[in-house]
Amino acid sequence: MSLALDIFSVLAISAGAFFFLAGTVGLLRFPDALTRLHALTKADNLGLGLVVLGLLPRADGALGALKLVVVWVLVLVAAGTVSQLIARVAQRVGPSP
Amino acid sequence: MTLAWAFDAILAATVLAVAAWTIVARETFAAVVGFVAYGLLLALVWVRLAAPDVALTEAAIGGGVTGVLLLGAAARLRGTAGVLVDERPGAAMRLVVGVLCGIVTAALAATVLLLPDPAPTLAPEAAANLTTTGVGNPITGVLMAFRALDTLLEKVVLVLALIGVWSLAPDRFWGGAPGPERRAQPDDALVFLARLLPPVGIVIGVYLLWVGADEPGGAFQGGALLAAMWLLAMMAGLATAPAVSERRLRLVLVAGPAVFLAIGLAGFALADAFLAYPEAYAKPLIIIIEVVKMLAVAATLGLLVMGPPERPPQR
Amino acid sequence: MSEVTLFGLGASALVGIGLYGFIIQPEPLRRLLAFNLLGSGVFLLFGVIARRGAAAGMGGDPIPQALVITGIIVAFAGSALAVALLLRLHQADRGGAAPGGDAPPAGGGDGDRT
Amino acid sequence: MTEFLFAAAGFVLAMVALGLARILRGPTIADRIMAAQLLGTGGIAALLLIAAATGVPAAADVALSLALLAAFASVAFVQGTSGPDDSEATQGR
Repeated sequence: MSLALDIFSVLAISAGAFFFLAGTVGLLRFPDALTRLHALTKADNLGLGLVVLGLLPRADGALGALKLVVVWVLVLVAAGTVSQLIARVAQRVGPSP
Repeated sequence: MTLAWAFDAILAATVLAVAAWTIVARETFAAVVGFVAYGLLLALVWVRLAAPDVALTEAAIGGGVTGVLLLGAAARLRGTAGVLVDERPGAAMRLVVGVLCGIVTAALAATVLLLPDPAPTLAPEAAANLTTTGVGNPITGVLMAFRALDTLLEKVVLVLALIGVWSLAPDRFWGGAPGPERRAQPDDALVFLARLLPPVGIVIGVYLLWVGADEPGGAFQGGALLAAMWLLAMMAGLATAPAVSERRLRLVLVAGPAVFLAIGLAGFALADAFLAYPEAYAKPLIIIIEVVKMLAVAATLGLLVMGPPERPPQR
Repeated sequence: MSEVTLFGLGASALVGIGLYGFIIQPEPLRRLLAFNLLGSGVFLLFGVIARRGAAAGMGGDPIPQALVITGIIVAFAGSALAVALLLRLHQADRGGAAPGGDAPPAGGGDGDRT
Repeated sequence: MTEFLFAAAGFVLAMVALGLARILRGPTIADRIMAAQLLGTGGIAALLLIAAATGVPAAADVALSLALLAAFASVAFVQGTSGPDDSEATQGR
């Protein structure tokens, strides 16, 4: 059982790390601020979610697991709203020169 | 443990690179963004140094309120930077200063490498005496009992700093509210966030205070989070800055050091020394001080960020 | 080299970087920022010393850690006072213009001016 | 397992460092504001991984605070850019 959980953790965390890689590649490669914002908020939040998922079996007790999930939900809600605000700034200042 | 070492090396390199960026960045705004990123990254370093209490403080102060304070100042000073470009020192001067700073760094690095082994530590003493305080978190024990005088004086420093900031207001604004008049901003996304986050933040702040007795956390960390949430509500226009002459506000500000001082003085009668707690009541007394302190810290930090009064008092 | 020593050397470098910025930067606000960097480098050195003192089941010596927490708060109070002085100086330099008069719109910590 | 967690934490942190290097360079102010967002996700992921590897207590509490403060800092950045003269703030590197 513990081995199965470990494999689950490794898979989920690896997938999460892959999405962080994708997000960073997007940041480095995309041409303007709006697309970079897209890469950052989508890929990285998914990556964090997968990392949290992978760490859940290792959390100490139900409270620890709940806290991990709350961290992710909080980041998700904040990122969704803040990216709106950032996108407005990006529109206001125009595309990059 | 080579992978742990690799992680630490990446972390240290990133922190140093961001620190260097805040110095060399051409615009102040970019430098402040770098500074906030630096503060958030430093929290990771503190976790690696097995000091989660400090990590919480550094995140809340370095990444949170100091960043906002500097941002506000940068926005107001915007446009004045160009005037000073001529004063930028020349290459020779920069080289000399660089070499001097390099020497300072080398001396500090040598000190780090030559630190005595085994390292001196007070951890066993703190652990041995922790039971008398009734709290389980050694840092809270140090802050509230073993070195309570430091903490008391620090509370006084916070209030003094706030008096200093307020006293910079022009006479006609004395007693008014800090910050400009609030404009109703129809920025729905921001208002949404400012309605959503503060309740969560208040719960987490109070939670940090509550677990601070036995686990990492405490009044500073909780108070700094509350201050951040207050400022967030204010940025969205959901709350207005209070007038500095308001009596309730001043009571909260003074209550932090005053309650601490009163309990400290009571120590003369009840436990034979200033700031000594009678053993049976140590934990409840510490919790009373911490609750009052958290509110006072939150109010003081928030008001320090808002700055001196800028509106005439309404009479 | 242990991880703790690594962070100790990093903290030394931070002090150097902060000091360099503090001397070189002509703008007062940037100097304040550099000074904060310098301060956090010193705090980190303290943290390294605390970590080395790990004993009695604690990850680090709690006394320096508690002192650093106090130090961070006091450093913030000092920065806030310095920023207030800077802004007042700035107003005075512009001919004592009243705040809220012709000052440029401010954002950041305290939102927008009307 | 511990080694794997360290490796994953180091990898995520390296990604954050690369992204940070890109974002801080700009060119627009909107790019820079993303720095807090990036640390709010990647930094927290690295923190949770490293805490799971070393067993630091209360790492989740630090992560909770970081999540709140990263959002707070982003909002402050956005507010710091508002004003009629932000064309000036977009130039530079």
